[in-house]
Amino acid sequence: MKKVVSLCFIGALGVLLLMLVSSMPRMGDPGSPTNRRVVDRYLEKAEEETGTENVITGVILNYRGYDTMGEVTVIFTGLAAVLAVLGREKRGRVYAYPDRSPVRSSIIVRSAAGFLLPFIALFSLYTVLHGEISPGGGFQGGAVMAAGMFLFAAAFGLWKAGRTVPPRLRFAVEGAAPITFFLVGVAGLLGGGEFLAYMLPRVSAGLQPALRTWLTLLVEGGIGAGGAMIFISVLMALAREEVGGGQAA
Amino acid sequence: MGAYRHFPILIITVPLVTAVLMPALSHRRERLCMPLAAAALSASTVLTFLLYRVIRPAADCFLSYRLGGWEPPWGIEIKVDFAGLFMLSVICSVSLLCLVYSRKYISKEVEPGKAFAYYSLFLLLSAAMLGFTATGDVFNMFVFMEILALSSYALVAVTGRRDAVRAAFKYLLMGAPSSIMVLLAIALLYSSTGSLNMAHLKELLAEGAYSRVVFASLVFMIMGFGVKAALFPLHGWLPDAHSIAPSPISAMLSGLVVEVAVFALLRLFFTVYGAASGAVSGTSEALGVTAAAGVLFGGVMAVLQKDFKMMIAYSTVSHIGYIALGISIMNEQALTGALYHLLDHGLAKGCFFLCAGAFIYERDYRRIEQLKGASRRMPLTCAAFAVAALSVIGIPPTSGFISKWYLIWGSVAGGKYLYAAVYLIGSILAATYCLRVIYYMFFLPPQPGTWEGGGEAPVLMLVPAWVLSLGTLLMGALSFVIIGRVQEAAGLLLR
Amino acid sequence: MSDALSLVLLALLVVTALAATFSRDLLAAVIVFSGYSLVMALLWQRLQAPDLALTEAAVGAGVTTVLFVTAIFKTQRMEEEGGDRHRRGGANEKESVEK
Amino acid sequence: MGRLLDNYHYAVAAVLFCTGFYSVIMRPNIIKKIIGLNIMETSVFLLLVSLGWKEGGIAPIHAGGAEAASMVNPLPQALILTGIVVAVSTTAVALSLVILLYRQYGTLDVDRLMREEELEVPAAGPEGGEG
Repeated sequence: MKKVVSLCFIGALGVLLLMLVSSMPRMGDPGSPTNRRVVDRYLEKAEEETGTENVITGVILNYRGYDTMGEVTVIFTGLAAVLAVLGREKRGRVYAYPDRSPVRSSIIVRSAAGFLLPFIALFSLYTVLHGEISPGGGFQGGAVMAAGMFLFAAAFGLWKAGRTVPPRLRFAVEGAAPITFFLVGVAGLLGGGEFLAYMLPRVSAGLQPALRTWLTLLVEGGIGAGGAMIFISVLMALAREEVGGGQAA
Repeated sequence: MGAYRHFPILIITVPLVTAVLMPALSHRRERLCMPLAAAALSASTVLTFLLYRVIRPAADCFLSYRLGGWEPPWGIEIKVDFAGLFMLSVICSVSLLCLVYSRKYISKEVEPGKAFAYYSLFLLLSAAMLGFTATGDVFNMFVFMEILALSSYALVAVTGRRDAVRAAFKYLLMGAPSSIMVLLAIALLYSSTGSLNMAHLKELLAEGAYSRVVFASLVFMIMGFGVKAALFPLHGWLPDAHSIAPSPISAMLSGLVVEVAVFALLRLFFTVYGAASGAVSGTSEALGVTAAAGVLFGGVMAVLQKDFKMMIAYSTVSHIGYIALGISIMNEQALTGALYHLLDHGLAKGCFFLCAGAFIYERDYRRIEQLKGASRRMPLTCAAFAVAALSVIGIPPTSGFISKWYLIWGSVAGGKYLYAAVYLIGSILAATYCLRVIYYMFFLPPQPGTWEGGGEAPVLMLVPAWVLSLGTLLMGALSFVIIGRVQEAAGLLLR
Repeated sequence: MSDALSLVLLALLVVTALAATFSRDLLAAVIVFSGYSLVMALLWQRLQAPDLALTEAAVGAGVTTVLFVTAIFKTQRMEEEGGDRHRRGGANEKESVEK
Repeated sequence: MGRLLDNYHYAVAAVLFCTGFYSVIMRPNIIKKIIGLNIMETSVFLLLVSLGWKEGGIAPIHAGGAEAASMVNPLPQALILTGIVVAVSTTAVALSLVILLYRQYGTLDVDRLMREEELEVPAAGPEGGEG
């Protein structure tokens, strides 16, 4: 009975949504509201106003920088939530990971991963640093880096991955993104502008564009490093299982 | 305006960043977490109350903060008007009190290695509510809603008890699709207008283009926020999550989180969709009917409960119905009542859960019949509960009376006598479930073997509970100072 | 944008979404979901959103899938039949999944 | 029918939304529900990206003297980047709860989880957890 009701509900929702689709503005129409309003300033002035050739980066970090600050806080919240549910690793305890089986990943996987990893790392770094002029940016690069680390973990084991990126490093870097945002924001505030204005106090107007570029890079780096670390911490928290040694610590 | 200009952003970001510092303290210095969190929230509270010096309920008197200096339709705007400031101050004060209360309670319920995560999430929750209330951009609202949602799911589960984890998962299973519905609503709104800024949207919606899409987006918004606010048919997650969470979190969820979602509905109705009058009048009728059903259903369920916190949780379903019903009536008196009820509900429900937490902390008593004779050993806790109960019922010197007075006045003035009757029946139900507990506490002898030895709850838990319950008295007694301004703010929203 | 490739990608999206929904093998569902994300990334590239394509490929197909697979390793691989067989609780018995 | 055929991207997004919603409310397995959530979320992203697309548009990157007038709308793309982060964070939180639930109940089946609810003694003290 409940099933039938739910199915009817979903069916009705689908029909309504399709009806709605037919009364929405035509897709790809240059005159539709989405392509007509607000957007022209981004397209025409972003390069000059934000100093980024990639307009998306300009929108993410400048026009809607506050959203991005919220975004990095969301992912941090995700980490804090996972840790609140599953707990943080503690010193002096022994943890096991689900891939502890004696069958190791094959030589092909390991050597392929070993071959690919440097390229992935390089690519992610490039994505972070080059986000202003080509597709990419802090978070994109951080995600690529995290995916690379996951590949490492799949090939060489989570235990080893946990050693390669030790907890201490992760604890320090996890909060990097919101903190850099906050610092850059407050710097803009002290510089006489608004929060997130990418300004520093006592910098002459001539240096402003260069300063903006450097501060943007700083934020991108913070997002990239913080994002990658958070993903790794989340994976480790999901994967690990306590096996003993707890009482002594 | 001077330095006041920057207050809104600092109110939001200071707790946000303090929350991020917590994991770095997780090794050895976990004791520092609570004082640090308290300092951050106190700073926000002080800044919020200072804003009353510059923001008044007048059409042109609000703070608009342009992030990064970009003008509104392109950049994000934080906009604090009087109604927003009113909500911000409720959020700040109640969460600060709950944080103080957590100090003792959490050391008992949460294992030490997780306390840092608790305080971090607590701050994120408060900061997200502040950001959510203050923002003037619909997508930014979604981002803060997600911070709010993720932190509240985890806070429900933080004790790691079986039922807590399941309640949190149930909450997530209803909360996450509702977030997606809000996102869908934002996408539809964007498709028909091309903007995300609330004030700009209001102008654009006045043109009346793509009215079907706009109507659909409002419906999805109401469904999405309705789940978050636990409006009647969508309240399924609330009783479990609110009754099983650690008590200070119950107080936060019940006193603030659901309220913030209702406040978002209020914002959307009046600040965003206000101009698209067809959409609003169509949906407000439906909202009114479901809210009225929620008032009665929540009240009846609360009367039937045996578990103390479960009773308070159902009472929340009922009281959220009060506020939503007030919004749906759409006149100045009812809206004044709804705004004032936001304050009253935050204080009274917060106090209820803090008192329930005191019983759990001291005795591990959760059932109502275990509270028989409680006043012999814990008179102060019981008295705080009784004072807050007066406000929940709506007995004169309390703020609950003032808000109900305005709500009923509004429904009579709007010609909706049935809704006035619903409010009265809701009050009678509230009287039934509150007075039963008070009767048990003060006038019945304890069950054998329950209230022997032991004493009052610790001071750090009593003080927040008492501040909240005295707050309801004070806000009722001093309402003549505030209510005029709230009424002006309500009038502004309607314009 | 009515070119054949986009149509094929859109059709693939629906097929993978349905397959992920109806498969009883959770691991298979997750792998199919990873394919769904990849198709989505390709589609976004077609819609001139290279940043999103990059992110979706890394996050949707990479990170999310790994998180799912981890969770499945720690729980169980198959969906349960309706109500006849009751599983034993506990942390340490896991279905051995060779991959 | 209006513009249903013109807007076939939106239509596919609607179908995916319903598929995901079906998975969330009808499939008893909780991992399936989480996959459904992700499908719902990406369907909205697909809708948003398609909204920002323009006939003959190019990616909004100014490299090589590209013309501003022919670029697609960058705003939805910026929003979805945030949306993707939200989706993956929600998934992570949900999966952590799933792992803990499985440890405590030994099942991934929602019906079975809810059945245990009835058997359980209400208001048990702090027990369980992961010790």
